[in-house]
Amino acid sequence: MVDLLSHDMTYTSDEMMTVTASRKLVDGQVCFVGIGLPSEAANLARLSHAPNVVLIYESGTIGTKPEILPLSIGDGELAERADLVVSVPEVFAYWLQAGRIDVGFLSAAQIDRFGNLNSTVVGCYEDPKVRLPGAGGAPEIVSSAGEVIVMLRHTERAFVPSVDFVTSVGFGRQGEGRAGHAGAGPTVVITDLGVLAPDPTTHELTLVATHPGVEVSEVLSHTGWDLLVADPVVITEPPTPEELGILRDLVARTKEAHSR
Amino acid sequence: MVDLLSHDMTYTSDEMMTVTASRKLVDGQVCFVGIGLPSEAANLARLSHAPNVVLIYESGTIGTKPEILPLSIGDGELAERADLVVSVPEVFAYWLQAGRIDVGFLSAAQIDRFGNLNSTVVGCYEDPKVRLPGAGGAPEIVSSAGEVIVMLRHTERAFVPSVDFVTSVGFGRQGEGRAGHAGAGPTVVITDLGVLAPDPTTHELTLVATHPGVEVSEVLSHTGWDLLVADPVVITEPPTPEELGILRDLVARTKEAHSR
Amino acid sequence: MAEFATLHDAIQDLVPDGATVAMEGFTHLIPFAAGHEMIRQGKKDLTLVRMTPDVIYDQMIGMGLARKLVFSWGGNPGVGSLHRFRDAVEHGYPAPLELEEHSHAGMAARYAAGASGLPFAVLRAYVGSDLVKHTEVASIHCPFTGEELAAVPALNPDVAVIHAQQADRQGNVGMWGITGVQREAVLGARKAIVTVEEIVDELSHRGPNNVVLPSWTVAVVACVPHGSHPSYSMGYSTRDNAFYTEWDLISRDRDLFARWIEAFVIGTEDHAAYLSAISAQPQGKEALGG
Amino acid sequence: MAEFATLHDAIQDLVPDGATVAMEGFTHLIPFAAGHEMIRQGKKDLTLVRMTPDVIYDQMIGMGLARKLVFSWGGNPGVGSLHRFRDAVEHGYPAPLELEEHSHAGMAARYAAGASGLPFAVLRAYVGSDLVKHTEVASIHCPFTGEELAAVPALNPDVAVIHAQQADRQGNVGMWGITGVQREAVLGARKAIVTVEEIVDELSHRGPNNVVLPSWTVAVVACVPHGSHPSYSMGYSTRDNAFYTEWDLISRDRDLFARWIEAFVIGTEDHAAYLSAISAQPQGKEALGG
Repeated sequence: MVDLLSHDMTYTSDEMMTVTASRKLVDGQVCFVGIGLPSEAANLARLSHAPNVVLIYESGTIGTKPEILPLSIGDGELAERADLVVSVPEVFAYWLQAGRIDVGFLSAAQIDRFGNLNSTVVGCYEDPKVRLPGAGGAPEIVSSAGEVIVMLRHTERAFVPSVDFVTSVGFGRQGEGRAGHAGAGPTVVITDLGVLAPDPTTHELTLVATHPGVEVSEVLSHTGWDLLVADPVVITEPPTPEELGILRDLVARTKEAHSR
Repeated sequence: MVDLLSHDMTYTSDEMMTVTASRKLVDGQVCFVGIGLPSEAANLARLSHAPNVVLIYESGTIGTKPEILPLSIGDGELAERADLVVSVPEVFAYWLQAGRIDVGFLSAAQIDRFGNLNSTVVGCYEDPKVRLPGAGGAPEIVSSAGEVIVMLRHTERAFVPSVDFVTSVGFGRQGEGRAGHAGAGPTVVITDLGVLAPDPTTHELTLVATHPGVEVSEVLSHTGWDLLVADPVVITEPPTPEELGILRDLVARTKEAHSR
Repeated sequence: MAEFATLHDAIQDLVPDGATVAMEGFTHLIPFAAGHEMIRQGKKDLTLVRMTPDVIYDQMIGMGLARKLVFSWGGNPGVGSLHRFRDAVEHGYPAPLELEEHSHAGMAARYAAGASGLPFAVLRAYVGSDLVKHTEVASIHCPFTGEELAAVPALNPDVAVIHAQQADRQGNVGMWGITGVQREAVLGARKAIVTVEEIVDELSHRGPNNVVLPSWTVAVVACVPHGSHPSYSMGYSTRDNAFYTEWDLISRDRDLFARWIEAFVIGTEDHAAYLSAISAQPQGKEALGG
Repeated sequence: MAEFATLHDAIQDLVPDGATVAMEGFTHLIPFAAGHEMIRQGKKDLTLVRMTPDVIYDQMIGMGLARKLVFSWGGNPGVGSLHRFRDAVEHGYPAPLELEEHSHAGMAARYAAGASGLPFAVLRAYVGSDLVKHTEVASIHCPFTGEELAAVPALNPDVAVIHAQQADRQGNVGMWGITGVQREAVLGARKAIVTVEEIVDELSHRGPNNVVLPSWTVAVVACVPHGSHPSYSMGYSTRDNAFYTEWDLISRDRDLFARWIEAFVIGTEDHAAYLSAISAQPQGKEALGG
């Protein structure tokens, strides 16, 4: 149990983002998790309201219950605390492609008006301004998972009208939708400023919530297009002392372990 | 080491067949083994002149070194004494289909003039006189293995002019050859009477050796077509005391273990 | 998450008449108890799927539970023919049996495609075999090399039934030794029933070839000790080879077969009763005056 | 049967200039020592294949060993960019680098097809992704359902290089933990080099996920303790996370990078010397006055 008094009840915008994302996971769901922000939020969910969430990492660990956050997709912590470990060809064929994943949980360098994701290049492919790491598992996670939760920090560089390269399709260049995909695609985008969701008919990302203390104007100024705003815009519930306590303990344990 | 004096130096025609077949395996070869006669001969080879032969059973045991002969393809003895055990889809895809097998070692209910094998039906498929167990792994073993050693007892019912059903292709209904197959097919057929091999040009099975005391006429009378006979026909070397000793010890160990 | 139930309830709730059922195993871990329970409940019109149908399918076919068999090798391992299977195919007794027949390579690839969520599998197989005239195999060309290969349709049974050594209290299933195509059968099926030798606090992974099926991939776990008899469960029981030999005699005779099923399956209320009946009269044939 | 050799001889004999080399690993068991040896021997015009190229490929690309990279995700795990890789792609320094880029699902399927002796693999992938405009993906239809799927060509590298925990005296290789696509890389390659932490009398299978590669599937085994540093070998070493962080600084600067390679790789005669140099000067960057 967490000792609430031991924790400062102010919180950072990253903490707000992580807590908000973790709340989107439902207990018992099977979740394919990306490293970094998604992994932090997914494990917060597992350690708080969703103890039975099944976390799958693309390195092949299934039913993963890390005590500390992994720095890399292949940390030993993931293998040692998994129900089973399978090969990478198998995790993509027997587990992701087969449609066993309820929620894909990932980040990207760029996202656009229609929820398309870019993790390949900034600029043109042949002569890029910035060469990014590349697709990894993202295109098939976004295509095959039942739905996708996207997490990234809210900046004009990240939120662009149209991504330079469609690594993973959200709703298409023109918002045409999800034909040819098993899953519903990005149903929510969680940032350090608020929450976006695609319009049910036009698929255009719409601001549906802001975090406490964040003005809608601030979100708009950090978005590279004229962002649609829901009416009313909900204010996110601030992190509870328990959520913050569990998150900070997790982060502290992680720092301590990785500094050894 | 085998105590030669403890063994009767007369031998049965089945023992002659098994010893002859075991001699065909070369040390270090990778051998995909069928249950029954082939398994007995392959293990005799492993326990005598070919200690480094790699035996693979279609149940997924690779580098199998049984101390007693398996009654079934899935005996625990096979798994306990294997270098590794893999799934059945894997043994066929990663090991047989990938072309890692030097020698396929199997039997059949019927074989014809051109080395085609039948383990499916006697009579017509829709209304069979005798329904046989079926293909199992045979079609792809005969297709993919570098070469195939066939073992079966020499009877007119087994050696037919043309098989009722081509379960596994030897050299085709008209002896047309091996187009479309990675492996060389049945390069030798070993029976309790002698040894047959396909003619290099016509692919027709030809008697190349008889076991000691077996007349060529006896082989012909047990064959359902006018069997070609090589000139000269070699006489098989009789089993050595050591071969017989090892085989009989193996069979005795096996009987003892399975009667428990 | 898997639920725990009795074998009786699992079969009653998850195996409707007419279902396509894959009871897999490669002579190890054969789910005999589950097959016997289907006979007791008088299931009908089943499509039975299995690479290596053996004595349990012989019993189910002999009792007329099956409309169709999808398979690649049907025999009594180490003994010979399946006489009830042959009687059904050769004489339509007790009922005609439709066959969908493949090679092992083809069946294994079909299960793997099913587990992968693909509609078909590609493999090098069937070249020149008469099987292609009697089963569903297509030819497909490599879009890069032009090479011609075989394609077979995926297998996605309504229900997969397997026997494993262990389940933990969360319903995670652990098995080891020869595990054949069981994992693909479970992952490719719409629902899976797993009978286990033992419920344990922690899976013991006694290997070789430790396989784990997460609880959430299994519908029901039923604890049925010696549920694989006369097959075996590595680490728990050894194969009853004498039974397989004896089955050759029992199954050759229609009446003797019927009396054996009556005495040892229909006449026993569950697997525990079957086991005591078997151990009380190991010589089933003589016991029946066969 | 695998032969035992020094890493120097294995790389010299089995890795010719111009070869297609897959050095696989999913942040665990990365064959760093083998990559360093290729740098020492000045290999040229290599096509490097790997799902997750990381620091070792950054070093090899930075030294101009590679003509082409076949990959699906290239980064410094947990840290960020590969600056030598970016410099090659963005500025052609020290030489242009041709890219053949896939998704993880595509690369994994390509390796599996290679290990299966098939010319291509079928999967559900690339739908709507711009990747299809820049890589070799074909569309293929299911001959039974008509459904359209993606096809990718098989991967069969000239040489696969992996690091494992153990080999026994017959050359059978044992590894456990996260093993990524290493088995498929070895089985799909024409030849395989395996560096191991230890030669043992019997593989200890410490699991989870015990994988065995039979001796006859491996060309050469070289015993190279800590051959995965700064990556880790479960059961033998832990990941040197500080090094990965430091690499971000070292690799940002062309000269600092060159001096680091000179001091710690080219300037060391083998992996043992590299390890003592690293442990003597853990702060490589400061040591070089960077």
